[in-house]
Amino acid sequence: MTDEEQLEGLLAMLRIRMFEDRVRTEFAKGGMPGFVHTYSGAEAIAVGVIGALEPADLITSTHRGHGHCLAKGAPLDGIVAELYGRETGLCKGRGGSMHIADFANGMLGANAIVGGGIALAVGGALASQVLGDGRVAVAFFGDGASNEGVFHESLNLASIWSLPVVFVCENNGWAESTPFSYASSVSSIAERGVAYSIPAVSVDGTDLTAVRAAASAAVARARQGNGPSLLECIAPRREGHFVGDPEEYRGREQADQARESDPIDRLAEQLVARGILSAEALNAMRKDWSGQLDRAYEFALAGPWPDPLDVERYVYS
Amino acid sequence: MTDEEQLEGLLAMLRIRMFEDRVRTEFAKGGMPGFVHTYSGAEAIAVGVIGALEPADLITSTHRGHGHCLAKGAPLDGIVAELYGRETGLCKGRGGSMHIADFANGMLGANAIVGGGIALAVGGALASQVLGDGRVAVAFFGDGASNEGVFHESLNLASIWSLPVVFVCENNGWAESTPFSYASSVSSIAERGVAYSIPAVSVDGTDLTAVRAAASAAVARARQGNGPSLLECIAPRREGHFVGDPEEYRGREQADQARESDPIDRLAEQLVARGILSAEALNAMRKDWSGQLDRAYEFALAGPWPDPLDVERYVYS
Amino acid sequence: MSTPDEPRPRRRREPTYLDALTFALDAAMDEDPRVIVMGEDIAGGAGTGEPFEGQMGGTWGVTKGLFAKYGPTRVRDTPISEAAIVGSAVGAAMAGLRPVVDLMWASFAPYAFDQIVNQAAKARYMFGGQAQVPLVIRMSVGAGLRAGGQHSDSHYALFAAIPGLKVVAPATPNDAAGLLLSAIRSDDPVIFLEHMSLYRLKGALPDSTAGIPLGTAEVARMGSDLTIVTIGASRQIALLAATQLALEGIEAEVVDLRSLRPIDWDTILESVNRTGRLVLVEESPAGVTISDAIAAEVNERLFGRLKAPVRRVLAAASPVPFSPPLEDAWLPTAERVLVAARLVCDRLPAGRD
Amino acid sequence: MSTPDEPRPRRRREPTYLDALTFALDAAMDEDPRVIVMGEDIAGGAGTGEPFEGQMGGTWGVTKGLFAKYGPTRVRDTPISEAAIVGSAVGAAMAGLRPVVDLMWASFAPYAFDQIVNQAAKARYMFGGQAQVPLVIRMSVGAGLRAGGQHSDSHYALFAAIPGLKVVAPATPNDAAGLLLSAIRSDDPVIFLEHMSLYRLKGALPDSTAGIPLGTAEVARMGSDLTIVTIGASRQIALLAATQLALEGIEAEVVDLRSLRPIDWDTILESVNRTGRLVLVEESPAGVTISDAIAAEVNERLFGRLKAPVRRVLAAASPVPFSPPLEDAWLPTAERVLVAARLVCDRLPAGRD
Ligand SMILES: Cc1ncc(C[n+]2csc(CCOP(=O)(O)OP(=O)(O)O)c2C)c(N)n1
Ligand SMILES: Cc1ncc(C[n+]2csc(CCOP(=O)(O)OP(=O)(O)O)c2C)c(N)n1
Ligand SMILES: [Mg+2]
Ligand SMILES: [Mg+2]
Repeated sequence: MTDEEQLEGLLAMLRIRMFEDRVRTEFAKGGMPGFVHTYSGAEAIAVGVIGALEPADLITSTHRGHGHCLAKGAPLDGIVAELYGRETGLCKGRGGSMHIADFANGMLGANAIVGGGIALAVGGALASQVLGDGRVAVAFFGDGASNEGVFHESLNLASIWSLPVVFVCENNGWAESTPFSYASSVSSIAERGVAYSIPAVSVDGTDLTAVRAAASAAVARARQGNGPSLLECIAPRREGHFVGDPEEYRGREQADQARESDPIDRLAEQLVARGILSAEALNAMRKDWSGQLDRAYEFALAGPWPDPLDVERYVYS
Repeated sequence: MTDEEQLEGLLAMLRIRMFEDRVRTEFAKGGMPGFVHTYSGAEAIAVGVIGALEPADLITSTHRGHGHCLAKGAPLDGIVAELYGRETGLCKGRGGSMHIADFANGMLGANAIVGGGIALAVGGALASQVLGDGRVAVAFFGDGASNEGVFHESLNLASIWSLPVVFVCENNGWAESTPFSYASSVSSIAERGVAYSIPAVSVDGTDLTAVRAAASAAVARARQGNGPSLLECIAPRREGHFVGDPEEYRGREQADQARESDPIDRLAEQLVARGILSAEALNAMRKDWSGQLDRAYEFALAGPWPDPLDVERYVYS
Repeated sequence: MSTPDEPRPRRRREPTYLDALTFALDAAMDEDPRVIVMGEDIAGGAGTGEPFEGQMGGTWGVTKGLFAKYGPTRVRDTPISEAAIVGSAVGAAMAGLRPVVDLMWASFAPYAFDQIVNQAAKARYMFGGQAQVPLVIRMSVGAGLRAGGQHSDSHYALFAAIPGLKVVAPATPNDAAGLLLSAIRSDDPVIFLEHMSLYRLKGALPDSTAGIPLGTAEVARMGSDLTIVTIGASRQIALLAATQLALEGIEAEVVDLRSLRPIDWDTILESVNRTGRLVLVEESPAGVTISDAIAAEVNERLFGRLKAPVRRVLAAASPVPFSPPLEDAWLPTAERVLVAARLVCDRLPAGRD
Repeated sequence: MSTPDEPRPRRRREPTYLDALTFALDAAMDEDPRVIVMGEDIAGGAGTGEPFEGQMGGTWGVTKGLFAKYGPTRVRDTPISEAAIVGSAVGAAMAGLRPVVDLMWASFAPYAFDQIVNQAAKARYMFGGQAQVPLVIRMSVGAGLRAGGQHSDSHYALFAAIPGLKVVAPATPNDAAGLLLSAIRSDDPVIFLEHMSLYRLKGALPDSTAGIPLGTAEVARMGSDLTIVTIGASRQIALLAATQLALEGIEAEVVDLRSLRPIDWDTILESVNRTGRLVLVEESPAGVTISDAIAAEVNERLFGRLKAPVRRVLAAASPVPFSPPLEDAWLPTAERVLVAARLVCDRLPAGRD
């Protein structure tokens, strides 16, 4: 990554983090309906992988979709309005946090079904192969999701058809209250690549440049018609499973450990040390984004509610 | 295997083969309802694996379940009567060939859903672990079934729980009209063991002694509480997918190749060569079994049909 | 599973329901390069590159010839992976294709239920209209082949209970072709249910590839004394029964539902309003059925105008048994339709239905 | 997903529906060593061996305390593998255990539909009575939490359409305990549907662990002017509506179905025969519902004896929307029950229902 790309990446990660911090605050205040899962700590994965994509490329996401959405270029206003269930939201308020989507930017939806997006991405890659339009599809999913049967079927299918898809496992060590080490028969998801003859690597998911490098290689491979890759990105879960999670199932120690390696601090420190970024510039970035967030919340909260009479709209075309 | 065990094994295989030959004949005549899939060519797998089990052990089977049933000790009369849909059948005529079962002998059912029996066997092993009764469970399934998601979930679960189960993949190179080499991302199912930290071996499924040796090791491992194993047995499909299959999807060559290595001829020749078996003894075996088959068909065809008024019986306990 | 033992009659003088499906697939693939077909064994001998590759054309031969004409990119044999087949088809539909999936038998569909219920059916709604899912999922349904419990379900009610799905069940070659064309052109996911007892049924194909609008029932026979509403293969047994009833002086109107979701209420209500009597015939196990939904609605909308209680001729409340006498008892039959019709027309003391 | 943000009220003076479930599980595990519980996150911190292992006790805390009491052999956290969870539970049930599976939310059940529909429900029948499948599958159902399309289904009709399954939906703490005990003791697979809006409902627990027979409805309120049949949480809104109706001079009898398969026809028919009027309340999307099946049967059996058309108060014919005003419009409400009841009792000109 060039210095400029790194700066851009830092900014993109910062945006996600600040977005989530704000969501957490607003959620705690009440008024934001439903359930919210934050992406904090995994920012380098969305930013690193999506940074390796073209705008026309496709991604599918998880219940933890804010980061993917922002990184893929979804409009902030539409995201926030969606979290508030407004007609002005990206999904016209029908989806909410767990089903946020931005088809215009190739983001084919968060998915509140664990593993739900994996086969969809294979389908995106299939469309690309049939239409010959060169698009690459990326499936983001968690370590927990890799124990769903559809993971297996999807990787096998993508492999035999040599589809242009990258499977990105965000391994945060936990599936809700269940440790990865308990639920999975392997010590690393990348070990499963061999069962599909799919090249697989495991990288530090808090290291933007490492993620980006691995993603670029996988995307290039897909784009060249050489088939799928499996990319495991390890980024310990810093927070509760969802906003408000009492985390009775792990000790302070586990949570604290997860905070040790922060993708943003880490990159910011490097860039500052290398003289590429100043503390002032960083602050200015924060301030600017903070203002944008303010305006997005204003936009969202001023937005109209959907009309209850429209409850059966959008079921069919 | 001792000589005696080999002789027994030969007899068991011969019985399955002759049973199926007879089924094919009777089916062609008409009168046997439904669909029938034969086990011909795979006899060494059922006999080798089940020979390594105790009577109380459990097996789950496939749409190709006659061999497993016979090898597990199911009564011949009940099998034949079941194929004819009689009240005297093992399943009182409710199941037929694709759903034949013999719970009294630990045969938890053929399964007309590809992959349907895999998780059931894991459950059998779970019961054994919870009850501490030392039973081992075996899941038989095809190469095609290993592409079902439930294969993945089952192996992962059995691995993390260290369950006493043996996964036996009967790789006959085809899933209906689809070659294994096309549908699977690996060149051998055993390569998938590593994705579950399950020891896996691939053996010649037409070689009774090889199957039996590998099965004994896997069963012992399970019985000792050391967890599951994956055993791939390769035995090319000699016949059409089902009785009556026109096999438009493969050439004569493919079908002929599959016949080259016959588990029964092979063992019989060895035993004859080693002087353990005489041609006369072999003929006597055939004749005896042939007589038993005659009587079973008589029994079956003389059996009463289920009463139509009982159509809603056995839905609930 | 498999095909029945007799050789497949292909392209006879008078076309069959199977021919109609092939005709529609071919026409749709010909007119739109985004249409692909995928499923287990729809080509056969996949990847061998041998002359026999693609010769099989699916369990019933419906996709026969398509591999040779459209090649392996658009006619795709799959592994036995129902979840990934449907899931990837949903994703492909979102990304610009119009996939036609062959799931073989409806009994296998539960493996793909997440993809059908949570993904295909909900995507458009949850995403506020952003997603289109132009996807057809074809399946063989129905009992009667002695195929036993795990190969004989129709699952009509399960599919029809899901908002976001369109569900059709054609009962004639003409409808098979016309509805399949419309299903492929629809921007919504369509479950396409083909009863196995109809595959060899002969009849004219449509003159054009215009298609038949989804959501419309068809009056298969006009009559003034009672209305019989049918689903899929039940049309045939109802017509049989109607012929007998006519001899008894009862003129039955037979309405073939064709579209199980949405339902063509206008046609049903108009007919029952006229006849005042209704019998429903559906090969679904008694319990929760589409016929129940129709009976409930008709009773509500035409309250006080019915001359007799609505009767439902359903399958038994059990899985499908293998044994022939049991399976025959399980199925709705023309005989049972007759009994119900006579009852509804007061021609018979109430007895066993 | 997750628990709501407020801390869980446990073991207050008056027990809740959640407490009732814990009570029943504990009693069943205590009385029979073959009972095990398994599912995602039912213990928490699995395999850590730390003091916090088992502290979570499931999304709603129902299994809290069981891990400490019965240990990891009988209280088993699973990977996210719904098919293998249910499939292995079916196999375990066949092999002598009595597993109680927690599938979390009914919206996740489609992943396990093969195991539910093709294995659990059919085994006993297909194998001619050889197999017993003493299995309970618990799930949270229901909308109203702003959880959106993939976490809010109840799937009542899907489950109730499957012969071989027993399906229950308790609506009070007493029923939650009594029905869960009976479900665990049943030799058939039971789908156990817990509406999330009921979890914090308070009420007395049964005096004994005798259980409540599956297949029985309960008259939750007696009345002579009309019958309201409810499913799950609809009981609460119907009771609310009944209170208001009483003020208007209409005495509604509220029959809580409790058992969705099999259905207690005697209780329903006796009540409607007496009142002559029926309203059904069910949180299922309009289309094919259990209420349709009941309306169809009642109309047939009580033909000519009904004083007004049967009305159904159902959810909208769509997936569950996230946005609060839409979700509120989607749900059946006491207000809509009132309107239907007044209509049925002729107290109101026909208007929007
Ligand atoms: C099919 C399904 N099963 C269970 C759940 C409940 N659930 C939501 S998130 C989650 C954990 C997912 O773990 P992982 O895939 O590792 O993602 P993470 O939350 O750690 O990012 C679970 C069990 C669900 N939403 N869908
Ligand atoms: C879920 C499901 N999908 C498809 C089928 C149709 N089918 C029956 S057998 C079969 C091939 C199975 O192949 P394999 O597992 O290798 O077993 P084999 O027949 O070769 O012994 C198929 C596709 C089915 N019965 N169940
Ligand atoms: Mg995780
Ligand atoms: Mg095979």
